[in-house]
Amino acid sequence: MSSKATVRNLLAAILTALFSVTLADAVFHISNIINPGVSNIYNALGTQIAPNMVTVVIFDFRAYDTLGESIILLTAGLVVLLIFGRGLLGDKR
Amino acid sequence: MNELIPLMVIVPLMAALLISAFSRFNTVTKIFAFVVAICLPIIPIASNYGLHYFGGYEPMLDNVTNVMFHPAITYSFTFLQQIFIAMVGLLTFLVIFIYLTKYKEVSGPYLFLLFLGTAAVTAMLLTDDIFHMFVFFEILALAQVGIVAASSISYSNEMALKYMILGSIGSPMMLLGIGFLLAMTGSVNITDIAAAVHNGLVDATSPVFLMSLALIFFGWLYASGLPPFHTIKSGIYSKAEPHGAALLQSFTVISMISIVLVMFRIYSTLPIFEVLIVFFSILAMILGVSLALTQTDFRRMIGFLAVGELGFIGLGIGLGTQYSITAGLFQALNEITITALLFIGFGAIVNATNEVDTRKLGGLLAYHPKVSIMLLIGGLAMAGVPPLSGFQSKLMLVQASLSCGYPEISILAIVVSIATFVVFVKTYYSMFLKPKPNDLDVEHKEVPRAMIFAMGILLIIVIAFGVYPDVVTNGISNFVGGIL
Amino acid sequence: MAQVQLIILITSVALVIIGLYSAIFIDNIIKKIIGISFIEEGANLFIVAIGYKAGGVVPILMPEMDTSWFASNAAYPLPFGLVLTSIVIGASTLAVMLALVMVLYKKYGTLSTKVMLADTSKQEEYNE
Amino acid sequence: MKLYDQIFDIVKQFKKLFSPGPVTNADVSGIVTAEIFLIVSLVLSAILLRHVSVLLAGLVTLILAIVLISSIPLIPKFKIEQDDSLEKMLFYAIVTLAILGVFLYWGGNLV
Repeated sequence: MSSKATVRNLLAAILTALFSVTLADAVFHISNIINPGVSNIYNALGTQIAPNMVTVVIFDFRAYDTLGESIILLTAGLVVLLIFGRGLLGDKR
Repeated sequence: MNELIPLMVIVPLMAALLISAFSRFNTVTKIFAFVVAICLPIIPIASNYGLHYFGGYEPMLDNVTNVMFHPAITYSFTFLQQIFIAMVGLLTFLVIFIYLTKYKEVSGPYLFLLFLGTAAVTAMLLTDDIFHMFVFFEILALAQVGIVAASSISYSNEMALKYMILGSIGSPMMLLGIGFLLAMTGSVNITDIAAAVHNGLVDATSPVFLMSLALIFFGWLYASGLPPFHTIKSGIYSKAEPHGAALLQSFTVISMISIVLVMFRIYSTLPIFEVLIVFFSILAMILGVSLALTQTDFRRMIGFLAVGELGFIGLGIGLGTQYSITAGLFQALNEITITALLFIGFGAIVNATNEVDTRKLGGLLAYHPKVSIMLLIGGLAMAGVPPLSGFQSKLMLVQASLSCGYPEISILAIVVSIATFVVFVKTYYSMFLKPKPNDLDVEHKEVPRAMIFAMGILLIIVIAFGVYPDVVTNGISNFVGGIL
Repeated sequence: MAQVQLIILITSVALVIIGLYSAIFIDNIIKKIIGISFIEEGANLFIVAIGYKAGGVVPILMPEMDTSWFASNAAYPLPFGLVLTSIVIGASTLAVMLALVMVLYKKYGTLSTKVMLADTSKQEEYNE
Repeated sequence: MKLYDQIFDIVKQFKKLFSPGPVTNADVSGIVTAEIFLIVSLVLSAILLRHVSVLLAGLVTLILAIVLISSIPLIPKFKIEQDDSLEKMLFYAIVTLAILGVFLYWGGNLV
């Protein structure tokens, strides 16, 4: 059984190494083709709303994402409490 | 009334927050949850089709590059979204109804998670923004973990942790893929990205673009529980309460189709994309059904069957014609109802016998004839027997693959349907028809009325879709024509 | 000055890869989870690096700046906004995972993944 | 007779892998069905290769059929590989990720 595990680990290591080379190459190429896109609009338009562009993005253009972000914090808190035993469902099976 | 579009997400979110805050007041919480749950399927039906721009920011023209951009999050609401949101809303209503009648003391966090999951899948279906989809996908993952961890079934915490660890590899990869797309197009709006790809602003054959496909595809595999994640998905279903599992599988199906439609809009120019989807779908069908045949725990068995059925949806989308995508999406709708019916029905059996091992069950036909007949019809629908809804969608899939020139896929789909039927008949036999083992004590209590009611409603939908499939397929076909 | 961006990008990939390796090969569950949070942070760092603009300024409009000069010289704000959201997501998942580990550590008394998260399908007792 | 012995072997091997308890008739028929289903569906999906090259498809189908039938207790092996332990799940996830990434990045344009 242990030899099987060794083969498994070796295969996983080799494949991860190949993947890391691939990912590094992709990221190396991506540094040449970055496109600002919609950020230009934010920089041109956002100054009329608030001085800090990141704030403008978070709380105005993408405020709904931020709602999701705060909900996810709340969910995490509730799930942690749930795991520690508050509000579990009754029947033990 | 386009103001109703964001309400589809906001109503369950707010309900979740209020319930978790005021869960001490038992009766009030119950009534409130019931009322909100009734509203969930009604809102999408009452709403009009259209787009909703958050903050009122309409698409703008970049003066420098002359490209249209959507600066804010956009929701688009069409027939496809309407039918799926109404279906998941109805399912949430039924599940919450079952839950409220089963337990005297409501658990605030659990109701919170049920509503939150519904809100998350609704947002995933509606949104036209890939990062927004990722945010709600993470909320959905946490809600699923919570639903599993809440269910005091032995080893449920272990399964939840495994799901989280695998998810924490899957979803950052998806985020990385979204980052690649963001770097190349400068936008996270799907319409903008698709326009950039189709107008040639992004080189669709560049390896970097293909890498983003690989990363998002891996995230999709995790989201939909296709191989290699089929074991964990079926495990998750088996460790949740049966009515919770009925909702969990609908979340899986909806996150699968919403992400795959996004990928389809962006990557459909690449021939490799469709090959990949068909490959993983066939793998899911083979592995899911062959593992379902070897299970003795019937919750696990339906879990694997649900994974196998996901393969049909993937096949429909992978074939890539208008007819086949319509068939795949119709199959998704049918799978939500049928699998929910099976989970709720088997949940009734768990409720009556406290037993999940098929070897220790038997002779239940005499005790619960109503449940057994409804389950039989559900199983026949899943295997694709006319005139039920599963038959219509599978027939469409077989025809679609024949007309695409892949008769092997048609034969494979039929073989998988037959094997699905074998799985179901085997389980049905050992639960209902086999003589009752002596040591099995069936509690002489009625199956909860709420469960019978829920199964009846789902059964009506299954039969209605089977007899009149055109009601749904015409609308879906129009939607598909729009994205092709 | 494009080297700065390249270095950050490569660092982010390195973080992802280190995280992947430790998530697969390390048996201790806490270390595994640290590796997993490395993956998340790597993805976040990658998105931050996209917002880099050579010679750009922080996207905050100071009183002395002209708005048209600002529009052409500020760094790209969209990736920064996205990253703030995804950092919170990563923190939430981390919290839930660690809570699960706490409960399971009380149950098993060990942090080894092989013991804690082994195959459970055969251990469910079959009471005759 | 050899095939019969092999099929009988499935049942014997399966009993060891089963969750504790008796193996009923329905389970045995399920296992045998699974075995046949696995072989048939894998061979069928190998035929799909004919869209790449007919010769390759014929060759792969033949070899696959022979290999699968000669090593017939397949389901026990399949089941061991896909159990619930995190190690195996992670291994398969990583293998899929790596193969997807490497294949698409270096060879995605060839298809």
